[in-house]
Amino acid sequence: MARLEKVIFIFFAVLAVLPLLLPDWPYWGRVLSSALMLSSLALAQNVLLGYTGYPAFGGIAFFGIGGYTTAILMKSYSVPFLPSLLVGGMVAGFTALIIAPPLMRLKSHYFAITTLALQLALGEVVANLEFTGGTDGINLPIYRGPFEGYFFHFMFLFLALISFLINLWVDRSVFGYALKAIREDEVAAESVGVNTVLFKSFSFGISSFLTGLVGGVYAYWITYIDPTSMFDPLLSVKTFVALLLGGVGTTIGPLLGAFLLEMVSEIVWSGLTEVHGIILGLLIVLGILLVPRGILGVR
Amino acid sequence: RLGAAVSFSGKYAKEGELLKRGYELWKERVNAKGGIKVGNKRYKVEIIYYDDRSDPKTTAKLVEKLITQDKVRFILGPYGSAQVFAAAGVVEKYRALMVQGGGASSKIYRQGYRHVFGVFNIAPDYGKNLIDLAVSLKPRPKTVAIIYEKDIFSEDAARGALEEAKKKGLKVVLFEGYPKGTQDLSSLMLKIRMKRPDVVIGAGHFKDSVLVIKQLKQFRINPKFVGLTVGPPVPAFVKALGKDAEYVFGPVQWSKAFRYKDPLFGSTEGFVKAYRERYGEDPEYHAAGGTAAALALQIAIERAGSLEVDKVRKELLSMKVETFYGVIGFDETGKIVTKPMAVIQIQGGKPVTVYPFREAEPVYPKPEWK
Amino acid sequence: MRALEVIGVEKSFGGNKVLKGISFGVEEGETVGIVGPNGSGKTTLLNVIGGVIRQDRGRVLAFGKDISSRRPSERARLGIGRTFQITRLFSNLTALENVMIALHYGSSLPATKEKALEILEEVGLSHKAKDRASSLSLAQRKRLELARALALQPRVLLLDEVFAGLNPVSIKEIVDLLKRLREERRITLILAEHVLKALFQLTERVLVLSEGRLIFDGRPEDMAQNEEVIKAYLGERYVGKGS
Amino acid sequence: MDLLLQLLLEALLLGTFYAFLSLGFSLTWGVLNILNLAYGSLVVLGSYLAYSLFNAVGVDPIVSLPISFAVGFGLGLLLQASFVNRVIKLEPFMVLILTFGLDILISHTLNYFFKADIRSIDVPYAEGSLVVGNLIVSKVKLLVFILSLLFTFLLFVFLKFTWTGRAIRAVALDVEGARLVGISPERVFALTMGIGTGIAFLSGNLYGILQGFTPFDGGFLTVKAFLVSVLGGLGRVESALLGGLFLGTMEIFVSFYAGESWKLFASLVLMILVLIFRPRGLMGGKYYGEA
Amino acid sequence: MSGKVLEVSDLRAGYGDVEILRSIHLHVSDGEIVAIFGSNGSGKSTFLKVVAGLLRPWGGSVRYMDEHIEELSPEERVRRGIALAAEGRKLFLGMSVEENLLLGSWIKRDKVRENLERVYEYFPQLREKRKTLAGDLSGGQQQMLSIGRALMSEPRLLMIDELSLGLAPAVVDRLAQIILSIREKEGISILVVEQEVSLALEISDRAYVFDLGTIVDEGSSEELLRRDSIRRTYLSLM
Ligand SMILES: Nc1ncnc2c1ncn2[C@@H]1O[C@H](COP(=O)(O)OP(=O)(O)OP(=O)(O)O)[C@@H](O)[C@H]1O
Ligand SMILES: Nc1ncnc2c1ncn2[C@@H]1O[C@H](COP(=O)(O)OP(=O)(O)OP(=O)(O)O)[C@@H](O)[C@H]1O
Ligand SMILES: [Mg+2]
Ligand SMILES: [Mg+2]
Repeated sequence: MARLEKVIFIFFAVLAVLPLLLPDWPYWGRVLSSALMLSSLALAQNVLLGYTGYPAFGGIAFFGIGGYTTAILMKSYSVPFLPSLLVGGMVAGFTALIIAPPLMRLKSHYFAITTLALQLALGEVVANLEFTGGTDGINLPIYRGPFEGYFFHFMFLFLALISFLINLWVDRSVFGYALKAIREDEVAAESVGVNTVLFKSFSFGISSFLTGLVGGVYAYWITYIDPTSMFDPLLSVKTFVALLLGGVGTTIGPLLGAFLLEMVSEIVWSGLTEVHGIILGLLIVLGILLVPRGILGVR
Repeated sequence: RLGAAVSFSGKYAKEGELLKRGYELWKERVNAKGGIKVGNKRYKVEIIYYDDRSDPKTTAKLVEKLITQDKVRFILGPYGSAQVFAAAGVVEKYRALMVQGGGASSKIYRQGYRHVFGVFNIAPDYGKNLIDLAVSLKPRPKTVAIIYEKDIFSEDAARGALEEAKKKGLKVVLFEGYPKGTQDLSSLMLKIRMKRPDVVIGAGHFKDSVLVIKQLKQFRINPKFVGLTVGPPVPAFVKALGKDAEYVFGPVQWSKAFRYKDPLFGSTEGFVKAYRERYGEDPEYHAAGGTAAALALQIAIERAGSLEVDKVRKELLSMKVETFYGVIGFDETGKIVTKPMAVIQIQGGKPVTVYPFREAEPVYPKPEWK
Repeated sequence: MRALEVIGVEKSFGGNKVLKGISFGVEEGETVGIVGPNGSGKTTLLNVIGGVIRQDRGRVLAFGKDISSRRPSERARLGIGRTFQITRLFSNLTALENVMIALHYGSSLPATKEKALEILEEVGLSHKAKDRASSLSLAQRKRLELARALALQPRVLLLDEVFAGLNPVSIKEIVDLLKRLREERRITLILAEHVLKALFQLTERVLVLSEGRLIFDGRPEDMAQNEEVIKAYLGERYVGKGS
Repeated sequence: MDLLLQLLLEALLLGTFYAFLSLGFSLTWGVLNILNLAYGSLVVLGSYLAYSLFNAVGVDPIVSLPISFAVGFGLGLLLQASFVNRVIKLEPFMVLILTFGLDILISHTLNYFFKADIRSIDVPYAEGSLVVGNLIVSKVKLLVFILSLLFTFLLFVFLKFTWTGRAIRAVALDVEGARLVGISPERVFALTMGIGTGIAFLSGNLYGILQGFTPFDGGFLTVKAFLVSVLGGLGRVESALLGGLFLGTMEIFVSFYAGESWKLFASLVLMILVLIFRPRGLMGGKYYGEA
Repeated sequence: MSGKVLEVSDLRAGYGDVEILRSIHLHVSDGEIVAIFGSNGSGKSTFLKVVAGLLRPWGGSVRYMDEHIEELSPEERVRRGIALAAEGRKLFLGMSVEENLLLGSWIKRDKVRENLERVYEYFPQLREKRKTLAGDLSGGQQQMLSIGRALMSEPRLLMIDELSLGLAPAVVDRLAQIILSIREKEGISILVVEQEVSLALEISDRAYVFDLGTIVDEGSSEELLRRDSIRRTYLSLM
């Protein structure tokens, strides 16, 4: 395992120099950015589902929160990107931290669906408010600056790296063991001294903070956001498919799953644009039936 | 090579199909003449289409794909303001160029984009024209209910109507939006039924228009004047509603009653004739808008004598040409500023122009549903 | 000092009164057995002390501190360890990891691991250290629960039917282990138990619960003579056999 | 006063349909512990079936009801045979993703064949509306209401008065336990999936009569079914009725007084609150499969 | 019929690739009570699971009433008269006590009422708690319910894992009586796993001793009770 993780660092290094090597960069830049974005999302969810056992099916709510916060700060208050992004991530993280105690009394698919409801409800709120641009959405300023063609690739690469490191830490640390205990049996975890409410809230907070950051970078990257794209259940599903495909509760699984899924859907998307939805559905169904435990699955 | 991501399915399938017809008619005509002239070479036109399923984020994705993967520099716009809005950001980001005849929301032009041009008058004009017509009729209506779909275009159009109504001294008894994709307007209908307005304005797209008429009838609501922003001029409208479509008003960007000269088709009449030959029915404004957008792009490219985005853009900014569609000229923000709109009414199953010039007298007040 | 003091604890589940005004105290280093018919409230009582269930009325004091409204995790860190009647292990983790989690306020990971191995050794489970908890047999699971509780370095240990399902050899081993712990660390033991033979080797004091009421508190010998206890719990035959 | 009555009437009509719609969903949820996110798409599939029968063969959408149920039942068995049996052993969350995949698959396949246009089944004899005093009732809604009520009642009788019902629940609680008393879980799964999908198709048929539909309506129909199940509490037909009426009433009143746009938001928030504060639904009672 | 209800020979089984049972030979005659005890983790529960059909054997034969049943599904075995009160109990925790019992008679639906009465007679506590959810029962009550439910199918061969687990002495006593009287009245064969060796030997006719997946000792209960090795390992300790 440890060796495999070294390989991942090499992989990150390769991704960092890739822009210099690949021809046809705008195209590959887009594909790689998507894959890295999905990786970050899957890794963020892995903290929560993989280690803590809570499937935040609607975790993309925090993607939306992060994205919208960043967008509104930049557009309406002309705050520069990086500070906006950071605030976006923090708003997402703190929101999660605050709602965690009541929300995380629910388990398994009750939790999953409640978070999904939250995600949809937030989408509705954003769609109905003025300062969020309503259903019209927001057009962000366009990035013009150094590394213009590479900027977002590096941003996403950075996020994926951070997420990966956090996963590594959780996998190995005392903190991570406490989370795993919660995943297995909360009553027992309490009985051996793990304050479950505290730890699971933290886990939710970290996961959502990362998700929020990804949302912020995405918003800036894609330049046009609206409620349906920022609170998109399909993105939730993609995140979890990537996660489950690669293997929940492993550090490498989410990365692997995300790249695999993104590459496959890119091929499907560009080759068979008309039927890509059908194929995507088919892939999800087959994927789960064939590798129900994920490629690197432990559970 | 040009690219377009248009709705062939979903809410805007009808309008998207018409838009494509407009593009296709233009393409065939240009290719018949040997293609677009750039410098002294002629290029055959090829248009890559994708279906955005009436979903803005799909539009954005597809436009991005057109630019990065299919290497298209010139984009013909999608249908629907939200779609245009979404596409615009992408076009701007990659410094490609889009000319569109499918989005009328004024918001598109408030982003400071430099690479997006549109041949539609902005959305508030839709509402404004309807109200202007309504107040010119005898007996003068007193109250108006305005309902709209909550999307970037319809809301804009509804606000246009609201403002104009206030200005003209109409009492607005209801001004309310409903979410995209709503299939049942019962609660709105109940409200309208209670308020008994003289005028009902519905801002939405084709599907909404059909739904509004059906439900007005179902709830036995009989205003004197029913005006819908999008739908009435589309042939499918009459097909879907039959008799119930009679006497509904609708604003148009363009009418075949216009009389202009044209570099490609000779004149408005020429365009109408070509369209009729090709598709077996009269053109309406969506198709015309498509043709006009493509035509504007063509003219700019030919004048620039180059396929460089910047040069073509300069030509677009400075152009002022008469076409079958009216005079085309853009302001700094990229919106058209040189042409009028009109209003039609369905009479005998056909849209006839009743405002600002009259092909026929408007029927008013509208008879009750039967 | 009193290790534990339970004062007037009451608990009902939807109208069904399961604990009715239970009060007793346990001295530090003392061992107390809790017995009683099935459904008399033993497990519930341990759950109230451990904090998994919140009592409706009454208080629980540990070492003089009122812990009535503390979270189970806080109580655990105050030194109240426990096992569950129906085992609750972290089933997807290995036996070793199960113990490590309870040790998690220890120092570095390698040190923790070593400590955990020691504890497994102590309960006779070191050969299963790398096995997943879910693959253990019933008795092995019980031992693991005990190991996990010990990892907390508890001052009070609540044991809910640790001997059930153990064969006599294992029972002997556990009894010896508990005796040793008591001597070495002065741990206070509270055992809810039906395997009286094992229990009586450990304790001088038995509490008998019946229908949520404390009907006896005293020496095992006296218990076997107590009419009420015989009727409610032991049954005639047990007395006949003599103990 | 008239207005209030009118609104309540609308709520009753709508709520009863929601109740019936949710029954198939809550059944498979309760019994198989499968939260079928493809449920809405199955409903829509039912709508398209009725639509096709109506347009291609001219079958009246009421006559097609038994056909819908039969086809749905068959499809349920098929689904069951092809993967539910395998999936049942997976974590519930996996199943969630799986059924979402199925949802995407169905809706996009429908989209491929029918395009995303809004279709509707027009029942000529149910056009227009009845006027009673100041109240106005659309005939279509009335028709759908009556049919929903009828089917709900039938299902109620079936579940309440048969051994099958009990077996179904036993399997939900403990598959090995069920085996140990001689019940074949596979058969129970098949039956439940069949009935559940049958109900989906039936309500799809009704939905098609009620209003226009597109291939992508599945998502929000699933949300409705879920809402009703959660609001009422799982497992009983009575709960579904309560949940349905509750949702219907709330939707009607919210959209009338706060605006159509807040309808979905209100129901979602309501659901979240109910889940957090009364996780067993308004009717109480424990969920199946929970200790 | 050979007079043997259950006959197992050279049975091997395990989980994943870990072999737990190695070459088990065991039989239960008609109307006999047979006990199994032995060290923890020796495979007793595993053995019962194999007989009930919850676990596939790797090899060897399992014959019931002279027929091979290795391939039968658990539910088919129940139908033929094999019932198991399992370790971990496998109750329907979300259903009432009574519903659990009713379902026990799934294959004998016509005789539910009689069976129910019979079980309530054996376990009056269950009658008191019949509306309670099985999940809310105390540990011992669940054990009773588990045995009661197994009885509801009128088995020919009743298997009970950990008979006295978690039961109060009075209940254990009564259970022992019940077991004997069930055999008396219904003439069925019973196979129990029991740790409390004196109890096991008291109620059984014959017994097997398991260790590390094999049978290390067997014989009539009286004989075993007298045997030194048994006394030393299992009885003298306390
Ligand atoms: N969560 C619950 N909800 C409702 N009733 C409960 C719950 N937990 C326990 N009970 C009831 O409380 C009573 C006491 O249960 P408890 O588990 O404390 O008994 P016990 O003394 O440990 O019995 P045993 O010796 O069988 O383990 C029982 O009658 C049981 O049915
Ligand atoms: N599901 C499983 N997967 C892997 N190994 C298992 C599984 N269940 C049991 N085992 C192993 O098989 C062996 C025998 O287990 P079994 O439960 O049959 O023992 P037992 O004789 O009933 O013990 P006890 O007296 O403790 O109940 C044990 O070592 C256990 O670790
Ligand atoms: Mg207990
Ligand atoms: Mg066992």
